[in-house]
Amino acid sequence: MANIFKRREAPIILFTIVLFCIFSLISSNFLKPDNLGLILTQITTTGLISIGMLMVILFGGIDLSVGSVLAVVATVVGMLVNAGINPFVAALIGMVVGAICGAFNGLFIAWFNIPEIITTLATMFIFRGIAVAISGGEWVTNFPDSFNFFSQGKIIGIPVPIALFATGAIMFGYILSQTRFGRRVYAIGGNKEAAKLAGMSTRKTKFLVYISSGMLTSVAAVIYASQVGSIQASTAGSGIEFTVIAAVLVGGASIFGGVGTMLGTAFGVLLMGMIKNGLVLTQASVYWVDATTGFILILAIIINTVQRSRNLASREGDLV
Amino acid sequence: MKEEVNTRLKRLPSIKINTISILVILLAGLLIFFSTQSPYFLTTLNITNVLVQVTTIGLIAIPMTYVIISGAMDLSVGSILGLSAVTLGFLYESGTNIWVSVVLALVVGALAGALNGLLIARYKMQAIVVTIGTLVMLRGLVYIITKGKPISGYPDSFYFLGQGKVLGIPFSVIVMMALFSIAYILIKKTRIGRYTYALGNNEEAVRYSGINVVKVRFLTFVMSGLFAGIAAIFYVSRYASAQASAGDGIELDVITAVLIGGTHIFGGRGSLVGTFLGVLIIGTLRNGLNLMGVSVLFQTVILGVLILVAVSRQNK
Amino acid sequence: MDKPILIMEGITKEFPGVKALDGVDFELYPGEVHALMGENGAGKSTLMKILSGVYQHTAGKILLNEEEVTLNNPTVAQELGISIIHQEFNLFPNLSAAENIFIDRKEIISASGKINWSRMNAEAKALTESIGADIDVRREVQYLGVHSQQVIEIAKALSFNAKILIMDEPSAALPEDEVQKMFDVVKQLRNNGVAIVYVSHRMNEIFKIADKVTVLRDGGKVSTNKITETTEDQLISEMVGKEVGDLYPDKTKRIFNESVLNVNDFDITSKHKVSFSLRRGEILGFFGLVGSGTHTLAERIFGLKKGKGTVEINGKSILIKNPKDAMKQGIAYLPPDRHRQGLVKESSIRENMTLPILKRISNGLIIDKKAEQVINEEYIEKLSIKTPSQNQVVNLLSGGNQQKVVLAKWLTTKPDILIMEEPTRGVDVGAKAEIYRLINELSLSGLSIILISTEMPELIGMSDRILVMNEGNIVNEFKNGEADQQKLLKEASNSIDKMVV
Amino acid sequence: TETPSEGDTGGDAASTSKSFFINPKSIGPAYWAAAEKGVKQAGEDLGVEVVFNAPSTTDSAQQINMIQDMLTRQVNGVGVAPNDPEAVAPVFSNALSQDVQVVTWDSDAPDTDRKYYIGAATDAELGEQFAEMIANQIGGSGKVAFMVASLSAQNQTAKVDAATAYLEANHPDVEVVTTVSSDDDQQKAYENAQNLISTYPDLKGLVGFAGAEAPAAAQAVEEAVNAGNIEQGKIKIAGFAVPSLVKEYLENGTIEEMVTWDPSKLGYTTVYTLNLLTDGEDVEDGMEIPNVGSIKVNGDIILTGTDVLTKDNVADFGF
Ligand SMILES: Nc1ncnc2c1ncn2[C@@H]1O[C@H](COP(=O)(O)OP(=O)(O)OP(=O)(O)O)[C@@H](O)[C@H]1O
Ligand SMILES: Nc1ncnc2c1ncn2[C@@H]1O[C@H](COP(=O)(O)OP(=O)(O)OP(=O)(O)O)[C@@H](O)[C@H]1O
Ligand SMILES: [Mg+2]
Ligand SMILES: [Mg+2]
Repeated sequence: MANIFKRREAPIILFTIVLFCIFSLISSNFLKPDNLGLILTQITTTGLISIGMLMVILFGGIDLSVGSVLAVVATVVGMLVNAGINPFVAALIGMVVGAICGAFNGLFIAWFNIPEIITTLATMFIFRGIAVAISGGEWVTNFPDSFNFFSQGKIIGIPVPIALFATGAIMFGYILSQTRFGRRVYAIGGNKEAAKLAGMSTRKTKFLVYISSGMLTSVAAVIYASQVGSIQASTAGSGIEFTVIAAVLVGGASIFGGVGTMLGTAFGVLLMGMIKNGLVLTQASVYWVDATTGFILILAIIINTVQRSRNLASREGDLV
Repeated sequence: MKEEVNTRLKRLPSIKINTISILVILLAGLLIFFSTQSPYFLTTLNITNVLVQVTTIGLIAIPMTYVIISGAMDLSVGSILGLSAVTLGFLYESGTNIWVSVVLALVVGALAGALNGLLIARYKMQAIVVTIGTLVMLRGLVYIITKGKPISGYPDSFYFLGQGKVLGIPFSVIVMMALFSIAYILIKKTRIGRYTYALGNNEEAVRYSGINVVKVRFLTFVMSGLFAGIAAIFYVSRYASAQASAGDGIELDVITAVLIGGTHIFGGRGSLVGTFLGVLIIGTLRNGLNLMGVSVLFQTVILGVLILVAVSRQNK
Repeated sequence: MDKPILIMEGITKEFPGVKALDGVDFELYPGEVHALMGENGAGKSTLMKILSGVYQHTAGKILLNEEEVTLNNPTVAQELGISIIHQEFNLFPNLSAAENIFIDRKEIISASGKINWSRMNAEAKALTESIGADIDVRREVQYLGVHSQQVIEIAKALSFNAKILIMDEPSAALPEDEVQKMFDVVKQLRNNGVAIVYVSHRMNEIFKIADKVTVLRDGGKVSTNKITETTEDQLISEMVGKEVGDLYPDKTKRIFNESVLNVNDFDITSKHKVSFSLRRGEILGFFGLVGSGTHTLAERIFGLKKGKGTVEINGKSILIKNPKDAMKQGIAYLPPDRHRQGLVKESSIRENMTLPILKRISNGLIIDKKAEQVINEEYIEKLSIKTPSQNQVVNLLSGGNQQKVVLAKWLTTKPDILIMEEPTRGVDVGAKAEIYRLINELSLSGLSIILISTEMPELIGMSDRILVMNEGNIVNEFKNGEADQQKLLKEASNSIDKMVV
Repeated sequence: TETPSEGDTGGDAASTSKSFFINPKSIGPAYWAAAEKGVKQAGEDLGVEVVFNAPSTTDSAQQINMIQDMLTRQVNGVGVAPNDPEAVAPVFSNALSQDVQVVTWDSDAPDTDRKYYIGAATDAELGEQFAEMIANQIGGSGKVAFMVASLSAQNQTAKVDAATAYLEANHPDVEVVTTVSSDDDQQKAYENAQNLISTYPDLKGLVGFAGAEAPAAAQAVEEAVNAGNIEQGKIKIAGFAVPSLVKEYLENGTIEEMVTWDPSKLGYTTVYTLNLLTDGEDVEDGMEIPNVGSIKVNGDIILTGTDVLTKDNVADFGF
């Protein structure tokens, strides 16, 4: 039991629970099953993207281009289904497009050694331009009903978006914590030079991570398109990178790489979604929403930091 | 435990020359290209325009260069700009003397920076995370103050700051140049500069040299807040209005300029000359493409490609 | 036993602008411990990095079991049975000790592709215990102390069951008692037919463990000898290329009167308090194993660690809250790890040397470049730092010269009291002798020195008095000439032994 | 589709014919893309060069920089949809001093030197129209929520203020529970609608004040109905809509009626007006503009009129 509190995720989990209780006390509607389902549905897009972002951040990198990748994929998929292509085929094509975007990032980052933040800052601009060019500046909308499956359908009783996010989180949680590939991600993020000396190919691993990230973002894009029902390439997903990065970091990951878990990230995402939902539900004044959100974020960061210093304090050789 | 690759460092001197010269060549290339494209480009009027337009980004890029060289990051500058701007408007509207309002707006900017500094320097929190938090929170505060309504109507004397000229040169440009020069001297010739570079290279070694690293880092963030406040004053004066969305998203422009200027994203290396050139390049590019009537959508793609081309050369 | 397992022939390695190795021949036989010695920058690590696939040589060839091999990356070398403990730590701070030992290894992956954690942890535990260390292998390495980290490096190298084991200064971060345990393991491996290359600057170790010794100088091979057929003096002169006199100064007949620093019931942690006094011009040695509190004491006096309690300096009671307070009292502190704590490695010598005194050499705001250059010239000469210019980036200097820069940095503050911790860690004999000479000169000119070291010959040779710390207490004091290695070790470790039992 | 890029006609065009700079609030959103069509059409019809450009975000400072740049290029007229109506005043007077004609469109800046404002209706009229429409649909009493694209855009706040005042005066039993903003982000608009439905179990109406709000609201309502959380028809939707975006919701009954106008008509009228002004002519009340129809001129305000969108006429709109 004592071990739970030592875990890196402990503060964020506790914090989420406390906030959950506060919202429940303020608003009776918050605890309703419908609303809890709503929160889960609403976090699926950021959730899926944050899985990829977690891996990127574990490397010590950052991906600013996710919002633009989302726009490209959502536009492509939307146009394909409107052209009469089967939604599932369209979604698969979308994943290929996402993977290509990821590969493009990966190429510049892993092979040309351009720092992540610079590459993805550039591709954020470039992909957005491509998305708008593809759409011709028009709304992509009026999707066939069959496309609603990705937002309103159910798999064994679970709404599709939630099922997809849960599958992604569990799968990548497993990969990250239990497989050689996953541990390579941590190792490279922890000490790149040592990883090279241990004979790991940092390039290949990075490249794969960016491709995975692109594909996860494209799954999010399909859900996004289906949920929102209309896509405006110039704005779809813009700014989502901040929410996602905040979720991953609030979830205990370190921007310097090597530190962070899927569980923590999932709670980070949940926390962000809960704040957004809860602040509307508690009927806080609209002008106070952003300020409160920022304040809660900072609180979460402070709590994470306290945990970290507690861990460091128990470092071996206190007396050296 | 994170040892950097040794071989890269050997080339430090040549990198320095390359960065600046590449930027100069790039800027010259842009100037030549645009002047062939538009007869209005190389006019005094237009050049003045470009300089005035970059003052906001330029002013904020000065401390941002320090912050990034010292190994940190400040994403909250846009929100601080917004906060200072509406503070100025709010105070003046509620009867405070305009110059007192200006000073108080600067104080608010510096205080916001101090909040970042406190959390990051004193309590060792990750700069990116903290400043994402303050970015959201301070912007929220702006909306609480203004309830979304722009605040306008300032005395004429105040408009001199953002719209007036001295000897034909816009006053805001003179101030930006002066602050760039001062900052250049500070970083090249004073302790603060040495500490800033050293902090970005090896914070631990600086601490073991008996230097108060908390104070130095704190100072860079206060500076960042203060300069966002200065930018806010010129912003309000130039646009005659303090709007709640003022400065929204400006951090990306500023960081882009600093990175194009050759400052290393992980700290330890960079220069104000580079930043200044980076700011000019972005401003020139925007202006030239506008004159050519190129849609912003393609402008951003061009900017993206430029970042890849210009910055990748330097960070190899 | 007759055939060499490894032959390196005419190995040359050029870095841009540096010829690090020039036609080096090297042979290694199964079942031998072959020591590799040489000054800092002689090329030892480079040769070993070539052997382990980290670098590729520019000329020459490598034969393993009489077959020519191409070692173009670390994995290839590992698969051929070559394993290395690098001089610099190569650990993943964010991963557990066990994961560090078995990182990226097929052996611990089960058929399903999942990592077999229980097997990995058990094997890691067994390996670390075989070196006599007691480590929680599930703990993240960043929360472990330096010596545990060294143990992990050794365990990692051992885990390969290699035929050739390269140990590049493995003892640098280990206290004497653990070095002893490591030697037991090395001997056992040798008896099992493993060929071991052992790189070290510690003469006593070489004579204790090595069968053969090869000396490198300036990237070339000087000699290979059986250990029984050479002497310490011969090795030193081969390494340096000239005769080196006595390493340690004459310590007899030194008298001290006034005490400069009085420490009375000063807390190094809230639980531990110490008392001692340091006199003007004295070199006061501190010996203690890891965990004894010597490092904490140093950081506490210098104000890097927080705590309560005052010290008396020149009879005045002083509260030191931060390094600035300490520096105001004329205290300077040479930290043990020059890479992490000592140097801003991407900056020049000039910028490093004046870092603590920038305020003093500034005219108002602006740094007085002239004054800075003069100070640099003075100390580069005084400490004979080998560098083309004071603008040289520190990172490109050899270890010994880097250490001298850190020392110079503190001397520029013109201290009254200098706390030195591991002043010669990883420094070659030549540079060591110079640093000892400097320390002695400084003490003669009235500087009072606290010398904290885990290298006993150094402490015994240099100190006027030695205090032994154990478990946060000062347990004994040895006057000049009273101490020897056995006594020190016994005092430093006996209560620990008792507690373990 | 035609690219918005204008290419390199800059130099000679200025000497041979007139050129106008038409400046929406931002580039990208489909509302402005629709407006661009009208602008381009007018350019062709009238034989003038038009540049249609704006920053990629609704940023007032960048918008003013761009206007300044185009003044350097010596265009003959500018039509601006200002992001901040106060902040454009200096640049407008600057333009006038260079004999450049200035009008605003879509969003007004009444306290500046602009010659005309071209809109579908005034913000006050629109706000009142929205208010009347929702009050009507919910039977004159009950809780409604407002959905806006921005909390700081003047054309949004003006409509909200007018709607609120109108409801207070004419339908005191209608309670406006809150105003939420999407920041022009469709997903946020959609989540806002979901959260509103969840927060106010007795909510009866949602009013969308910008293009992205109504479809998002309809999508959320439809989902809630399908999931059995609310009854069909319990929550009404009113406000502004782009016909093609709400077509399916009108057809399946989630939305009954909406207010709409064609942004391309605004764009066309803007160019048309600038062309008249630079020729030294002026607009007149009731004037027929090709492709637009007759306009109403009231002082310095030109109105092209609005339409009420129902399931019967939604197919007739070409945007
Ligand atoms: N203390 C330092 N540590 C590491 N790098 C430094 C330090 N000081 C300067 N530099 C490096 O020097 C470069 C020079 O910066 P700057 O642009 O100010 O020089 P400059 O203007 O080209 O020089 P000068 O005025 O002498 O021509 C930077 O890119 C930075 O990497
Ligand atoms: N990556 C590199 N790039 C350039 N020069 C290098 C590099 N690595 C080593 N050198 C140079 O090669 C020479 C040999 O260095 P090496 O590290 O092999 O010495 P060493 O004998 O191991 O010294 P020490 O006792 O300090 O460990 C030195 O002059 C060093 O500066
Ligand atoms: Mg070495
Ligand atoms: Mg070395």
